[in-house]
Amino acid sequence: MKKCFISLAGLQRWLNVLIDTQKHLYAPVNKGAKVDFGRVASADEIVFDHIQTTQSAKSVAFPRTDVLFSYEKEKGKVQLENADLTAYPETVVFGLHPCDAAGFNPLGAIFNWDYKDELYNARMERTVVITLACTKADEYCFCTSVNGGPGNTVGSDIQLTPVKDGFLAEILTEKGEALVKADEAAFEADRGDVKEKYLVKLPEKFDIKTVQEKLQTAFESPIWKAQSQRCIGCGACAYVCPTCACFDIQEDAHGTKGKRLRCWDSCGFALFTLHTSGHNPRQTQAQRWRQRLLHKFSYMPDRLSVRGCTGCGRCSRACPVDMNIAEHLRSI
Amino acid sequence: MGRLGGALMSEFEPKIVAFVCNWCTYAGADLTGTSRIKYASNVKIVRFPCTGRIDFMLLLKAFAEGADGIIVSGCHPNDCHYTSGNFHARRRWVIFRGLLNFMGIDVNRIQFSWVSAAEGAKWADVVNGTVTTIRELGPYTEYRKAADYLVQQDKSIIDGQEALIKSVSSL
Amino acid sequence: MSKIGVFICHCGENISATVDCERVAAEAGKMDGVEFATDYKYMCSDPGQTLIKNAIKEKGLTGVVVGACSPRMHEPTFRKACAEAGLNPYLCEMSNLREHCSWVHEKNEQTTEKAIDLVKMLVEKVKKNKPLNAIKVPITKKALVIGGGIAGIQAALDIANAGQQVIMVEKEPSIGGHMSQLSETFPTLDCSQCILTPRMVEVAQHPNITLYTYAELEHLDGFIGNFKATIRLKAKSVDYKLCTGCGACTTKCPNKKIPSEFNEGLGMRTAIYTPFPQAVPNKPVIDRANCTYYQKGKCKVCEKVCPTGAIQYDLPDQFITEDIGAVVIATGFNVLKTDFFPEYGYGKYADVLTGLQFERLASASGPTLGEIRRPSDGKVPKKIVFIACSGSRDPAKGIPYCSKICCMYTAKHAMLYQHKVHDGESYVFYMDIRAGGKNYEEFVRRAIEDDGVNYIRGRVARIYEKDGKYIVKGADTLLGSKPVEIEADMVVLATAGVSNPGAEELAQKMHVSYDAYKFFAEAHPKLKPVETNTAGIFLCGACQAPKDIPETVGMASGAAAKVIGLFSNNELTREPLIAVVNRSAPPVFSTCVGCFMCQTACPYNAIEREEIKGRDGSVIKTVAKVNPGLCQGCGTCVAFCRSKAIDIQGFSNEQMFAEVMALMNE
Amino acid sequence: MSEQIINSPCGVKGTIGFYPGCSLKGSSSEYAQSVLAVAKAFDIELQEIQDWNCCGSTAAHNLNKELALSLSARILALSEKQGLTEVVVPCAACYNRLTVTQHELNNDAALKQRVCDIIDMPIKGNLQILNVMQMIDKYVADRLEEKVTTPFGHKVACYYGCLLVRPHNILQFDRLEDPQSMDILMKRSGAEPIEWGFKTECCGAGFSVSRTDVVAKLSGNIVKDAADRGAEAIIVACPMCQSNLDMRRPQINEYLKQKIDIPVIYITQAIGLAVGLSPKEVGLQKHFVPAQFA
Amino acid sequence: MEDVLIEKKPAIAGNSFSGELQKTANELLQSGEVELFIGYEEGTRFPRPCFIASTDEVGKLIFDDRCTGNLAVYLTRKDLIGDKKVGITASYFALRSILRLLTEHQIQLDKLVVLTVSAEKEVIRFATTDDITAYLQTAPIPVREDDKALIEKLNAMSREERWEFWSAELSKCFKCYACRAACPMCYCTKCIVEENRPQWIQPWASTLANIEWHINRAMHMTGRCADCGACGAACPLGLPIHLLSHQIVQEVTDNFALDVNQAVSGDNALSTFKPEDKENFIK
Repeated sequence: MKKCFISLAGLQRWLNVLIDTQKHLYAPVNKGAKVDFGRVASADEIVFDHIQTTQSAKSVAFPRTDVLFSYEKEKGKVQLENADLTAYPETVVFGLHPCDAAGFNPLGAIFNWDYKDELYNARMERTVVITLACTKADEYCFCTSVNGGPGNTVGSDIQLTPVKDGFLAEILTEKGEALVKADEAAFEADRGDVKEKYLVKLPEKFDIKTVQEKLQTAFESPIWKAQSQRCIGCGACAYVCPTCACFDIQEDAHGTKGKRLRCWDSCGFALFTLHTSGHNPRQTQAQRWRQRLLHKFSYMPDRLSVRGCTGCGRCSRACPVDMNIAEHLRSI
Repeated sequence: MGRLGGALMSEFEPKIVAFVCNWCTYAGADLTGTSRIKYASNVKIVRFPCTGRIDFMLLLKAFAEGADGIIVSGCHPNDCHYTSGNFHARRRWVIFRGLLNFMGIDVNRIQFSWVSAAEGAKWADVVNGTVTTIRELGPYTEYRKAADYLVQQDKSIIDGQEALIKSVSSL
Repeated sequence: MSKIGVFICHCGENISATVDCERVAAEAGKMDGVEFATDYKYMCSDPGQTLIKNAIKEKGLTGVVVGACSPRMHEPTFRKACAEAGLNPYLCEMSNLREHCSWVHEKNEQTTEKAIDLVKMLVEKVKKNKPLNAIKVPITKKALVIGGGIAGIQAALDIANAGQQVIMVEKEPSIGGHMSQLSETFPTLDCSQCILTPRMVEVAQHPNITLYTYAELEHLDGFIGNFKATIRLKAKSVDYKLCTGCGACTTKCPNKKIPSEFNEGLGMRTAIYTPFPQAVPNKPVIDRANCTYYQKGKCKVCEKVCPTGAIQYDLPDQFITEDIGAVVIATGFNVLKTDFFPEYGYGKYADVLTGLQFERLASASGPTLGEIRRPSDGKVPKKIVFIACSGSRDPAKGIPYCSKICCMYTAKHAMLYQHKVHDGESYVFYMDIRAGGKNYEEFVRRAIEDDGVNYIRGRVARIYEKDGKYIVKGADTLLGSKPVEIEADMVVLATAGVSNPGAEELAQKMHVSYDAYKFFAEAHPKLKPVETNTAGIFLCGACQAPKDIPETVGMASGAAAKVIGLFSNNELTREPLIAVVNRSAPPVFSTCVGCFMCQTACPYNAIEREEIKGRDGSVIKTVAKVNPGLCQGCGTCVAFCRSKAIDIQGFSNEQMFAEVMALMNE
Repeated sequence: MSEQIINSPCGVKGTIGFYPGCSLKGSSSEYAQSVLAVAKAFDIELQEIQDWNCCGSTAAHNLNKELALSLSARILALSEKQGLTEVVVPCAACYNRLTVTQHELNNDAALKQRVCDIIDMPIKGNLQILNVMQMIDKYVADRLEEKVTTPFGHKVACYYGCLLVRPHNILQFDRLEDPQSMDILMKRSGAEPIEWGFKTECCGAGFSVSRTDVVAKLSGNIVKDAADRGAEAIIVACPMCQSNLDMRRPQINEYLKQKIDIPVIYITQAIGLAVGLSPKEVGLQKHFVPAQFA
Repeated sequence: MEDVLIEKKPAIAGNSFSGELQKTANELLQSGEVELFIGYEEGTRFPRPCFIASTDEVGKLIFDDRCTGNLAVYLTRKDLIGDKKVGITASYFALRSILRLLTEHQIQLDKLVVLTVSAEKEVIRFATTDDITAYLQTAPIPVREDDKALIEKLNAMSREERWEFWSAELSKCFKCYACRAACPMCYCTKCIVEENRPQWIQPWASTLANIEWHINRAMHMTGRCADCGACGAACPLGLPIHLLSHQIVQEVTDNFALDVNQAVSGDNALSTFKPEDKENFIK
């Protein structure tokens, strides 16, 4: 790992160079009253002082709608054509927080646990992740409770920490180094800034070990029903989550031609598990809420050795009825 | 007539779908035929039992699939074969037009009319009038652009569209 | 996998003159799911049909598209051909290449392209077609006739004579209707009662007719062949099983000053009464609103004089329910009263009468025993004025229509007057004389020429009373609008025929439509004059519009013929192009959520509620259900249903969707 | 701007407008006098429209529709400008013209715009236009009987003429034929209204000058029927009717070949007398046919 | 600069008039008149729905100006309510939704105790639908100023500009269906967007697919929408989608001469008609 200093002007110059070299740069930008990721044409569009973007950066590798293959039928014969993975652009995603970068870990685990998902992997290969360590947090943030932190570098290729007059840059991977080379002059020698001094202090909200232990025996607990009462069963939490990976397969058919699509889905939807027979193994919202929590905090750690939560707090911010996940976990 | 039949090649030929009821306008269009009144061939008729049957989504689908203009036509008020289907339809179109207009979807591309089984000439007028209007408005690419997620120019990462464009080259 | 057959017809040269039929067939052959495509000169001809039938059998076709003329022309033909070849007829669709293409466009490339597209639309549609079976509905062979006037009597007798059961409901204590009030009838001047009473008696005695007088329809449920009628039998206060109709009660009843409805207020009746001497049934009822006992608590004279003890004061209204297969509405009409006419004194002049009142004056059974006398002073009027179109044909009065019968009865009235008052002078103010009908014009001429009735073409602006005379001020438009003033002793207004006061309520009870004037609406003004828009409910007589006796009787027989026709089968066969609410496995049962907003959208009240019950009988869900007997297949509910739980066979969501999607797809 | 308040009964600016029109300022001043006297007797405050003009009368709309509408429209606009919501219009012709004008303008936005442009004033078109019977009905109501001190104990023929009730669909006043409102008021004032046949027959109107013979005949029929049925007075609410039945009496008598001396008085005069006003106060001395009621 | 801070926006205490409400809820639960009480409690930033089944918990109940979420959405939740007798504190708009749900046979008034807290801090209990309607006609309608401004802006735009606005806004939608879930009127067991025979609406997220969805959602609100804005408030992306259903409300009131309260309490604006309805757009 290499440490450098970069001024804001230097950073913007470097990012503009990246844009000029045909890389797709995604970064937080203003979207109405909210801040969310968007493709930027110039570095000065980028927002730095946000606490959290509405959505996570997962769509850079797992878009909300993705073409798996296309087909054409003629008199009973079908021609298939797979998605052209080589056409995916070189991508830089900038300004995400450590919790988002950490999310690529569980996401990657899901897309590779038995079948290696070519689409996801191809996109990840072409993506460089530049995180911005957190100097602020709000009442929804709880990364420190799930083994993360405001300066956590897991999943980052480069991490920037806002310091006096600029940023402390940690070049963490080869991908990161290669990116720096686009405009090395923008980077200055490390000024010896102490990263921790600048990071937000975020107390733990619960003890994750205890929570996970309790969950092991909580399947039949009445708490699910009690907690989920106000849940209205939308998919907002899943869609903004950096680790939620459920998808649905749809077909965009036009006569004899069509495309097979992969679209986001959510275990919170009542129809998510509905069988054709009419049977639904998760009939109530309580069961679906239980599934969401157990999946993230029990099944994934058990099977994939990763936790399905990075403490970004997006689900709680996005929830129309204030299903605060940290509060719920604490109350188990 | 010659112009309508063999339109100039350079001229934009709008695609128009007509949603009509079986009892009045479909029969009226039959009468246009039996009267040998010529009209523009840009229109294709879809037969419904009644204007009350016509789902607003079908109109949007027609636009998405390439229609530049739409005609919706049925029995005159009080003439509905089913007594009131056209009245229900009329209310639906009032609301639908209001919403589309609010969203900036071009309601001038949808021509509503009442054409009875006796109004063969009126049907030809309605079709020709609509063709002229739509020809002036031009192709409705604006809407179709939104329909095709492969060429969407949105800059949002969440769409991942640019990636899609290149991923499927053959279509 | 679909195996569609496409058959392109040249229609001689009707299609092939502008459309390249061979090319259309060739292109159709390339379409996805098309197994066989060909073209032929006359597809509807015998060899053409055979071509289709053979292809169905040989190629095992699962659907057929015939590109030919309008489906409104030959759809039944080709569907029948398919059925004969063993293919469900509803798997056959027609593409309209003639009326909608070859006849309306020039011969060129675009026209052929359009024809190909039109075929493609139907190919895509037919792929989604489902085999359907005609709907069979059982029929209860019993008719309900509402109204016991001449229309109802005729309809009931015709149906009963055909061997079917009839229930007749009449709201008055006797059948007979307005015709029984008439003195003589035009154009023959034969006595109305004389020709009517035998038919009334026939109704009462007919073994196939059950007669309920003093009764009204309370409620009608169900649908063609399967109605359920609830009938209110108003309390008569007289036990008809015991009553012999001796008349002792009516003669002894002390309350004798009640205006007689039968005599249009010109005569009086008692509180216990039979409306008129020839009433059927000839047994009295007590008019509770006017009976001293009911109003004041004592009297009971009728009970004392009744030899059989038939008077029963405590009888309540009764309700009976009957299963009915068809309904004939024959509720008749009414005429405007004189108080409708401000310019004629708002009804305050005793000797300004309606035509119907004049009938009673002229009738031998009337209050004056047939002598024309003034109600005010009993004097014989020496000068009488008849005013035709009183209210009718007057948009300002809200009655723009012609009441049709007034010209004729006014001529009759004038004639009767001249026959009875030999030294009398009669005047008729008229707008036009409408005497279309067999011997009608001759009848009017007779009044003018033989009986010396003075016809004045003009309107009467005002009538006022002066010194016991009625000053009738009008104009004679044939003499240059010269003002005319006649000092008349009596004025008869041919007041407009209007709907009965309860018509609207009755129409709503039966879910039949009615026009702006509350007359019942026929299903089609030309071709379905006796049907209503509700299957199984028929119309006859003046409840549909004012009409004279022969027309009424003709219409009644027409309605009866429809009923008899319906009853000639045990089951009713209907096209299956109707709406259906989906059903699925538990726990969903149906995607219908039971908001029942479709009920208000349905013009036919065809949507019912169905309770889906668990094994323990508890209601799990209440969902909509379409009554196949009532649904006419308009599909308004389908477009209205938010969750798409309701769909219409033959024009289903999938079919229409496929058609639209195909239309634009190159 | 000085406020022109004529004869405001209490000297206070009223909230009900008053449009006298030309006749009431000239030939029928006794009508104006009696209306204001009766209003005062019942504490009704009337406020005259400022700068009013002719309503167009029966003549203007025969010549030029826009002129006729504009004349009346100006009066409506002035009333609105004055902040009035109600205007009492005693003259039947004025009442008719103002009401018809407001109706026509309200039913044709383009026409309304044109007329507003002509008079250069805006019109809302929601003015309540009252004739004298309506005014008494609304503002006197039950107080009438209370105030009657000397009941008008005579047989009277209430004569409405053409303009009070026609066109009925626009004016919406009383019954079209055989109206009752005057009869009712007269009955409540102690009179005995007769049933007769000429309540709404034409008096000859503007033919008063040009075709006196026609007036003599039409008005003659009216007067005769009233007299024949024993009426002691004809009650009117229209200056034109009054003058034809009264001023043209010599010609009428000549036509009838009979001398009829039945007086023709305004309803406000009759009511005024009934509530104890003197004949002078209601201008009873101003008629051609002497009107004296003992 | 060095100060690290955790931003927490303080809950703005509105006009709290909770005491009376807690008392009423307590009585209802104690008497057994209701078994479940649906109301609001304090949440992380804003009040949130809460469900009270015993008198011990009534202390949580609040009701103030910030309680704008439409609680009527829970009344059709069978898994939550079952056959229970339920009490609810309804906001102005929730009352409209309750009227509509009654009209559409989704709830029964005999199993429901409807309460609201008036501007005068009175707890009002409604016995009949007429009472609710009467209250709605007299109580002040809560206004949303920022919506007004946006609507004015939109109405001033050209058609093309409106299209640009809406296609850009709706292109962001990722179809989490929070708008649907938050709406009391979206109680279908199978939404049209889940219907795939035929596929009325493209189920994936992309501009037109999203436009189709929102047009359907709005059209399906015709004559039913309480105009509460819950759909827009629920949108995690902050898209002004409630303006679409608001526009529908506007169209219904403008064209069919029904005010919103009438529209929600009567037969549906689309399943009924008047012969004289306007048709100036029909040739």
